Amino acid sequence: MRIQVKLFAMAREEVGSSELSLELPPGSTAQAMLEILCASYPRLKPLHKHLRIAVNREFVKPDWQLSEQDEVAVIPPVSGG
Amino acid sequence: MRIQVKLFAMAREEVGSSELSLELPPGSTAQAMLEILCASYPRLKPLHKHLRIAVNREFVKPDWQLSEQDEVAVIPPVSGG
Amino acid sequence: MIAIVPDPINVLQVVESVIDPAAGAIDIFIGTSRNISHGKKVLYLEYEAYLPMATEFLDRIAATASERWGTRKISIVHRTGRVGLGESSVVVAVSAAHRREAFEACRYIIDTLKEDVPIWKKEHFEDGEVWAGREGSTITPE
Amino acid sequence: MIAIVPDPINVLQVVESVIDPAAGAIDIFIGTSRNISHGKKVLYLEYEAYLPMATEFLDRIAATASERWGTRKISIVHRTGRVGLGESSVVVAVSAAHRREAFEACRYIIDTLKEDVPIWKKEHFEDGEVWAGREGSTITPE
Repeated sequence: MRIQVKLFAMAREEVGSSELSLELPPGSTAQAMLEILCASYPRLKPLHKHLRIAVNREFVKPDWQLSEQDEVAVIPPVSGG
Repeated sequence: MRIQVKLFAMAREEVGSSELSLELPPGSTAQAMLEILCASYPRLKPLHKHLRIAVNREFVKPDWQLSEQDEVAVIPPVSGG
Repeated sequence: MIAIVPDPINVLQVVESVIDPAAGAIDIFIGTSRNISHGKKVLYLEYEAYLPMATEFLDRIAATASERWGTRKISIVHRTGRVGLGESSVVVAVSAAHRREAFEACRYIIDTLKEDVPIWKKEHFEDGEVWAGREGSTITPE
Repeated sequence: MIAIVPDPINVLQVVESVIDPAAGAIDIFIGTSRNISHGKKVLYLEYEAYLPMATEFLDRIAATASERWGTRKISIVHRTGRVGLGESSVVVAVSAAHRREAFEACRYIIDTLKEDVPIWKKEHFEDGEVWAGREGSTITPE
């Protein structure tokens, strides 16, 4: 399945894009997506353990299963305020 | 000795004046002044135990000795803010 | 800016008075007049102050807060005279490097002000008037 | 008023948006940009937000605070884009019947915002730029 992934802040800068498309095996989890993403963009690796995943604008646990129509976003440590 | 006493809020209204002059025995305490004041103005009596005395813009204890040049004020329960 | 004033308080001016290049946080407390008190409709409030003593106390409260929390700037402005519904009776503003200090110092200032500073509030109702805190009437938590 | 905006925040407008006839207390928190961070001179800040998620989160934080403390009105405005020194990055305003609720709800909102809402701050220095909270740099307490 093909997933659109939004990227923000330091994750966006390390990847060089605010959105990308990933080809994943059907039923892939949020964690699997993140591992494939970090393998494709090695500059993300130092950030890996600090990244959270949001699906449809909610944080999800690593074992959350993604679907093609999901709005998926990579959330680095936030610093608003 | 003669003491000028400032009155505020409910104390001022019960006495009907914002300042008055009291003749007291030399060396009188704040407590003695308050007792004489309440005896002269019976409408103050229900307030008596709620009144604090300030001398030269500081709260004083009941046994504080007054002097003629002091700035003496009767302070009912405050409610600023 | 520490002041007791007979005119409406300019909230923006009070906020601007604590802006500081080293401050990352500002906390502001505004006391406003409520339309209902003790279950009765309030028409307006009236504040009276023992001006020199109240001003000295506000100075001292600000100095204590500044020392205890290491704040940057503190302003306290309290109004006297007639205060209409929805108008501000007091504005406290505190700037500090970080938010914890700003919040705690601001809370300390308004709590201490309500406890000790010689300022009095009279509530005017349709059927009479009452000094807040007067014996026999409830002291309002505000 | 819950908003994430690219333009300077009108603090007075945010304060006025929470005025309520039944409120006796308003607490306001303003986050401002400091001129020094990690011992270095800051030139300006830049904020980025995941807009729809951040807005939904702010709505939810306000609803939780309103329910938990029984507040009257809540406004949260956060800025995005370039924010100059001394300018406000965020303004939180809470009105309530009494001051305890206003203070506690306001503190809860800014604490939760900094913890969970997808907004990011980049500090621009003379010799470079750094995302606050980025691995290897200290997460600033503000």
